[in-house]
Amino acid sequence: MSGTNNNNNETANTGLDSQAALKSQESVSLFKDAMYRLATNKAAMISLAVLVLVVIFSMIGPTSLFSSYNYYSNDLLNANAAPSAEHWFGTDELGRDVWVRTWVGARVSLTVGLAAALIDLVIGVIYGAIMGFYGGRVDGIMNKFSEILYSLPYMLVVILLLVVLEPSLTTIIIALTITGWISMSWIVRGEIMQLKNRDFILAARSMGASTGRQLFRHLLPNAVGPILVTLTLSIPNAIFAEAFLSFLGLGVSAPKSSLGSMINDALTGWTLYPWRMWFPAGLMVMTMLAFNLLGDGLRDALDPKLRK
Amino acid sequence: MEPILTVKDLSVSFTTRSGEFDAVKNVSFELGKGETLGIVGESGSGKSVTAQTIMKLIPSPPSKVKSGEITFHGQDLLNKTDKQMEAIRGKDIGMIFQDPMTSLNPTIKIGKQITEVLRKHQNMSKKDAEKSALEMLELVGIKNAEARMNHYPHQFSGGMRQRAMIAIALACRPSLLIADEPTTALDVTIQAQILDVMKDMQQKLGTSIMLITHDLGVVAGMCDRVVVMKEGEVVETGTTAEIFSNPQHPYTIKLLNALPRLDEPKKEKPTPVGIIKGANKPLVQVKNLKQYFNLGKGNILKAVNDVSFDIFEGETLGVVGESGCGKSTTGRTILRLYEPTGGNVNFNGTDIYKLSPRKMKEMRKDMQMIFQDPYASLNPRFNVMDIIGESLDIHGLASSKAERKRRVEELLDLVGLNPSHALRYPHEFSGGQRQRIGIARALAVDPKFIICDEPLSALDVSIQAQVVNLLEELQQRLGLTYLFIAHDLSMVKHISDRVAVMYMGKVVELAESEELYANPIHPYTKTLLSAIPVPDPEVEASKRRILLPEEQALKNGSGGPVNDPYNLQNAQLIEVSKGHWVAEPYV
Amino acid sequence: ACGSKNEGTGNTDTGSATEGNGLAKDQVLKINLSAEPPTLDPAQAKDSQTNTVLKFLYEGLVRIDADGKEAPGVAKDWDISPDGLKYTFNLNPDAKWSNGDAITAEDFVRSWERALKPETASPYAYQLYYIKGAEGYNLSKDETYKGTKITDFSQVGVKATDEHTLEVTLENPTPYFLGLTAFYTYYPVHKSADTNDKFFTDYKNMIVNGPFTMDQYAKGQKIVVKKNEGYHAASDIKLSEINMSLTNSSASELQAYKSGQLDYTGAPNGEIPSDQIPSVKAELPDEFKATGIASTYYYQFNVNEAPFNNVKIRKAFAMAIERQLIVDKVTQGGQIPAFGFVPPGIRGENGEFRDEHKDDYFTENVEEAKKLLAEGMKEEGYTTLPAVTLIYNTSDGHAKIALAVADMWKKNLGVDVKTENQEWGVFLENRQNQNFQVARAGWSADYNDPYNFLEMWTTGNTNNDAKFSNEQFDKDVKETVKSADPATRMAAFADAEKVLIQDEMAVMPIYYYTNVSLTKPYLKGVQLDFSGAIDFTRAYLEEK
Amino acid sequence: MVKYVLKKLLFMLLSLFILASATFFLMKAIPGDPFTSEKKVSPEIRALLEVKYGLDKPMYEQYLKYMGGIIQGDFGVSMKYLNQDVTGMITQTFTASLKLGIFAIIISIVVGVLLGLIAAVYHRKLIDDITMILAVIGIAVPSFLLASLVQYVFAFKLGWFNVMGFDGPLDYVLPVAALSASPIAFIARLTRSSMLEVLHADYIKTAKAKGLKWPAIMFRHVLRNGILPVVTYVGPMTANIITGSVVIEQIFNIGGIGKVFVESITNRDYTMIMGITIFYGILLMLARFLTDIAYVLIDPRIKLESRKGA
Ligand SMILES: Nc1ncnc2c1ncn2[C@@H]1O[C@H](COP(=O)(O)OP(=O)(O)OP(=O)(O)O)[C@@H](O)[C@H]1O
Ligand SMILES: Nc1ncnc2c1ncn2[C@@H]1O[C@H](COP(=O)(O)OP(=O)(O)OP(=O)(O)O)[C@@H](O)[C@H]1O
Ligand SMILES: [Mg+2]
Ligand SMILES: [Mg+2]
Repeated sequence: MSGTNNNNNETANTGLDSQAALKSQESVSLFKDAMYRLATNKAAMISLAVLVLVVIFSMIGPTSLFSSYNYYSNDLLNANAAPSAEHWFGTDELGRDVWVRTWVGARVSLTVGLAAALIDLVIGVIYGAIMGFYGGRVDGIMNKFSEILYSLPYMLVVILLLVVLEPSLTTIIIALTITGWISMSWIVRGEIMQLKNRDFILAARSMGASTGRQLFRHLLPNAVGPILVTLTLSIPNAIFAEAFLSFLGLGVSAPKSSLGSMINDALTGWTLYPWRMWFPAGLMVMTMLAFNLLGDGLRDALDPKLRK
Repeated sequence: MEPILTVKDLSVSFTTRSGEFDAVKNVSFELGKGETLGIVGESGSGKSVTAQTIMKLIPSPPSKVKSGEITFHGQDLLNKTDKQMEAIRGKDIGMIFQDPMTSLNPTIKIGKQITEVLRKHQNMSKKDAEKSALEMLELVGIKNAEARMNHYPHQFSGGMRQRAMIAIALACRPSLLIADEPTTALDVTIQAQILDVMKDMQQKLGTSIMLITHDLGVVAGMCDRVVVMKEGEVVETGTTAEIFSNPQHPYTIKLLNALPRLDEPKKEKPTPVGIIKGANKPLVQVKNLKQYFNLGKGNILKAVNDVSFDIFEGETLGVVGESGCGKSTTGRTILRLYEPTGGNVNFNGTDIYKLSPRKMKEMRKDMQMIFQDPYASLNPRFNVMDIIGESLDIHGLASSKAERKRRVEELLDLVGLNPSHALRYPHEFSGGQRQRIGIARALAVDPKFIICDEPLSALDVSIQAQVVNLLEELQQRLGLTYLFIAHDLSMVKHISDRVAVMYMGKVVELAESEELYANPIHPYTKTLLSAIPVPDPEVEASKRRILLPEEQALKNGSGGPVNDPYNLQNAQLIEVSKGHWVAEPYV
Repeated sequence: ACGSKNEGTGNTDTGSATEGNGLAKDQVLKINLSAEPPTLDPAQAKDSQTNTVLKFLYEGLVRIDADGKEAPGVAKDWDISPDGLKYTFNLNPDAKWSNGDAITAEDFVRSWERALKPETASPYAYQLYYIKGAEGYNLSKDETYKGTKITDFSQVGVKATDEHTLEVTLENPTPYFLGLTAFYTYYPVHKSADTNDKFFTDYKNMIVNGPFTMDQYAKGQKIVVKKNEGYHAASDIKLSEINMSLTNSSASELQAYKSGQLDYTGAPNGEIPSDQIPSVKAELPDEFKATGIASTYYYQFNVNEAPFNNVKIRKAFAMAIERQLIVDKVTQGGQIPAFGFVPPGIRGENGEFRDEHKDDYFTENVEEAKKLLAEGMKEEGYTTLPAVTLIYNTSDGHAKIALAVADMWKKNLGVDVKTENQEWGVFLENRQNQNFQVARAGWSADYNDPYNFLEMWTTGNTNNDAKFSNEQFDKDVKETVKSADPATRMAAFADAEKVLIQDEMAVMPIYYYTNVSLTKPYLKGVQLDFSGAIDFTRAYLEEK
Repeated sequence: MVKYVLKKLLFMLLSLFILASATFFLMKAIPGDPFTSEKKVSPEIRALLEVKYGLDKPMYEQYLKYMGGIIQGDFGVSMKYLNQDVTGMITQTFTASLKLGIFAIIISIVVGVLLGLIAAVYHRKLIDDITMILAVIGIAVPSFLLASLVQYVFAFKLGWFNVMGFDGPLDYVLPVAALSASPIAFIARLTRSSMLEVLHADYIKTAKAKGLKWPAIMFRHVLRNGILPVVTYVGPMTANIITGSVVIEQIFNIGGIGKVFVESITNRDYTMIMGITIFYGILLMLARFLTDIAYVLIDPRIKLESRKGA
């Protein structure tokens, strides 16, 4: 927010109604406007800060800056040690440093979450946009395909993938996205269907705008609100799903950790060694909270009804 | 006359994030028994807030009644608790809102919505309430009321919905009816019907009406006295006759002057530059145009059904007709925004329906459109520079960024907008300004022909005049040809050289505008013209509305839906006098 | 019978009833099965849950007693011909089916025929192959089978010479054959099973011959068996009822045990979470037992591919881990570090094979290992060893061991090791198809003879996933089949094991399994056999 | 309507056919088969087993045979739980899942809608804030974590509930709580926001103008209109809860269908996998179908034929 904007807002505030306020307001791009309103949302800002911190720590937390340990080296003689100056979060059943593993785990979980969400985004948006834009028979067939895919048991597909592709982070991400994009595509489809009959699309068409232009310059940017919200929700979903796979033993390959696999490992003994669970679980819950609150904030910020 | 409602020194304020804001300031008026009081004023002047304060429907907080008193039948309403108000609302005071679309609960049957209020206030049994509701529906002129009771709002047309709203509001025979812009969302013929129903009910039940509107024509026809509001204050009060004949406040004067009057002769329009008037060279030839929509399940809607007309270079052809008669669809199909079902359109001698996509794109440079709803037609995520610049980009009309900027600023200047606002977004403009953006966009490619699809309907009266003047000025300067779509006949008369009247996808009459208004031949044209409220109480008082065939049928008690009342199905246009075409069989 | 090393903690405390408290009035035993038995058909059984339940319901010719010795079952006694080829069983005339029918020699003939019929496709049919002609009969429809096919069961070496005499003729002398007749594939099955499709699912009317009969079977919830009063040795049976819950959460099971809802928990029908072992051990020292059983946990190398085609490299890897540490800190169940392949508990010439032939085939020695690795690498032309992948099937326990081992290899040898968990089916397929470098494996005993552990490494054996092949080894193992002399056989076994481990290091033993369990102090008479199979039939509850 | 239902059913059948075929071939693509185990069965015995289960036949023959069976409603016999037919197994285990699921769904909807309603009515008040904070937390805590925690605290530590076994009604308390926590939170949030929207709709003003009492307005006018987004969510949620409670079933030892499904995949119990897959498919499609119907029942504006989008 530039200084002039603030000034103008003040003058606007003395004005009588929103109409007047708008007239005197310096032009603010819609996105900037949304960001501004997001910035005034305390919960969202705290969440953003938390997420930024988590990301930063997942990068520097395991480094020598904070710890002389790595995530895989065992120290069997010092297994299940309680938190201490040496090991801030204690050690796990193989004597590995929980602090380091937690941040490595956060890195993996976030990677899975972000990557899966982004892939869902790309596939879902393209697929949904095509369904919504062309409608009719194209839509019918594509929609039925997605419905059938949706009812395919996820577990079976995951196992199949873990077999066909080597078990790895990429495989997990692919497994999560194989049906994950469908809900995104349905949302985009609905949005596009609504938007494509709006006058501004006709206006674009009357100017001779090509299909691509209509889609990418006009339709999708206007569907960005629901897309963004779905995106912020699908990140935690993917993180949960990975945790769930870990629970079934299909998650990341040891010794790599994810928050889900750490919690799962800690579950059987958590009454004895609570630190092994509380730290990753706390971090996971905190991250989830942050994503959810940020998502809420974004939705509010982008909701035209709240814009006035 | 004993007033049943007295509002004295009412001030209402809102607490907003930007501080306290007075929406209503020291407003006073009174309303007598059986009287109709009109409240007019520009948008945002506090009309609705006043009305809702009377009902105590206004949410508090954020609102606060700062001072004043409201006396209704001798009771002080402002000091009543919510509970006490519940007994008054719906029973002694009924209320109708602007938009019948959203004011009825979409998930509850109409009958139930009426019986609900009866059962609440009159302790009726379910049976009695249903009987009473049925009577009420018949009273407001709903045919086949028994079956209609079991319909949902979405199965009603707009006019019927508003009738149902009136039935709800009047079900308990309240002594006061507050109608907050009850016809703004409806088209002229339906508006006329609703107003008739209200008048009728008033006579039968002796209800006092507080009618909020910004249409002075409506006021002229309905009201005994008028209150004019501006920015939360009452600026003028008087009998209707006084206000219209001798307005005092400059704002009232401005309101009255802004309106083109149907009953006043058209001023001579200067011929556009470069056009030889009467050269009779058609720029656009529409032949047997058809646009059918497939509604699924084998239902086909013939939105445009065999329409033919020519538009001559430099002229303005007006198209009028009730809502849904196919005006917009005609316009959009001409521009090939919808693929036509049949017919062809020659533009400058080329059949544009036969053009390849690439050629068509070229062609679009010459034909443009101004949309009905300016806000909806502007991409909310584009700033003005991009909205206007986009057509330049598509057609490669700007060689550089600077050139593009210059062009856009020039256009903004042309339509009377401040070029320094180029980086603003649509939501940062007022309605009139938005429509100017739409015009600038249409002009960006230097078109020869522009379809103006109800460019005024979304605008405030005072702004309408601005836009019309602008369009006329542009036509004159740039030699444009217009197809001007509207349902406001006064405005069309004012701007058009010739006018076509449409009804259910067909053109029923086409003539020079003076000729058409002076000498309408087709019965539908007559009905339409008679429905237009004229902002002159004397004219309104003497005016007789010609009923639509279906209303007529209802009145005669023959009932039943009328499918093709004017036998238009296979009707051809016949030229009855030079340039005056009328559909069979009324020639 | 459970291995000399664990005698102190052995679970075979019979005959102490007189010293302890008196019998409890309520003789209802409560145990848990971590999985539902997939079948109750002895011919189809193949897992430990089924084994536990079948022991209640059925009895073979012999049963294994508390000392691990064969004791009379349905057969009251038996004769073995001097050449070890002919067994004559005299059936106990008191032995009855639960519906009152007498058990006849014919019942055994018919049951074994049933197990061997190709159509039955019994997974453990090979357990009967010691019987003359059994294999030929079982595989009579198999085109690839090379041996003599037999289509007439009367040519198979099992005959009912009279109502209570069963004569069995073997293919080769098989010293452990007697013990095998206690195994479930040898159980008799009532004749109505042949005609009644629902015989094994109609739990209410199931006709059995064991010490207990089926009382209730609620899928996914519980199984209850009741004492069979018509059982010929009913007086030996103290329990009136056994109540089996079906819970597969080890945490819940442990909790249930602690709160008194179970009398026994842990192996073989469940497990105690390894995280909890140390605390449980400290908390309930008298109830905690880690009993050695005849199973080996090991890693196998893909000996046909670089770098593990080099024996020095294999040896280096085997020598570079600390087994004691793994056992103490990772598995924590008192397992025994393994340096050989045949586990304790397996019989030798007189006592246990492992006692008679020590597993001192190699020692852990990091320095030596480094040296061997360097030599091996030089032989193979490596300057640095490429990263090695270790695969294991998905399980917390296997993962921990793999991680510990991998870390030791990294620390001690400087080798980068990638650990990779694989889904069970995938893992098995990969291992079988040599699609691995190092893979985890385990082997448990089916019968009490070293042959069970060593035969699998002969050239071309189905279970030889390492595709290990060594002439000397094959020769030694063949020797043990030909000879009936225990001394010769055991010596040959020892020699074979030396080739397998000391010379070739085809597999890298890690530890010998233990059964970790908790038994309430008032529960007595639970028998665990050499293989880890559990027998509750002679258990009883003392006054608390 | 009838035509619509028929058309939908036809599509469901087609989908099921595709689903069954896809599953069949996917399953065959996974390495391993029902007979793989640590101790390998000898090739000879394996051959016997393959003959017994018809796995020795060419793929297309197996496929045709299987599909033929399905058409006659015969899903075959489990390959792991011998003597146990798939249909019977599904019915048995599904009953447990269904009971659990139905409780969880009812609780989720009732509690969720109620909380959402309260929050909406007390918009911007303390109760609103508290409910919404709880709701966000409910969404943020993974169900398996919550399940383990409540199990530990209420069953293990406090001993209020059975730690093992699952038959009494009391045993449902913890799993239902764990299972419904996040749907409750979700529904509460959805309800709140849609109720807020409805509360500001014009027709609520009309209702007030009629002089209706607060409860009448709330239950007759607000609830029905505000419930639509919840219905949208409830469809997939129902399917998810009924099919996706594997983890909860695992933790609380419920012999439910989710557990059996995971197990059958591990065991390569082909017939069981197919059976459950088809069963799940039917459930999911039914859930979508019922959502559509519910829409029409709640909102008369929506016509079955014209409903678009998810
Ligand atoms: N709930 C509210 N909170 C804040 N300001 C409000 C609220 N409701 C109305 N206002 C403001 O009060 C003023 C008067 O509004 P009101 O609705 O009475 O206008 P109106 O005369 O009915 O206009 P219109 O013709 O557009 O309906 C407007 O400036 C409006 O912005
Ligand atoms: N895309 C479409 N699909 C289906 N029906 C349509 C479509 N567009 C318009 N219609 C229908 O065609 C008829 C004519 O519509 P059109 O918009 O042309 O009316 P109009 O005369 O412009 O009305 P108004 O004055 O309300 O703008 C209406 O019944 C409308 O519902
Ligand atoms: Mg208003
Ligand atoms: Mg229109």
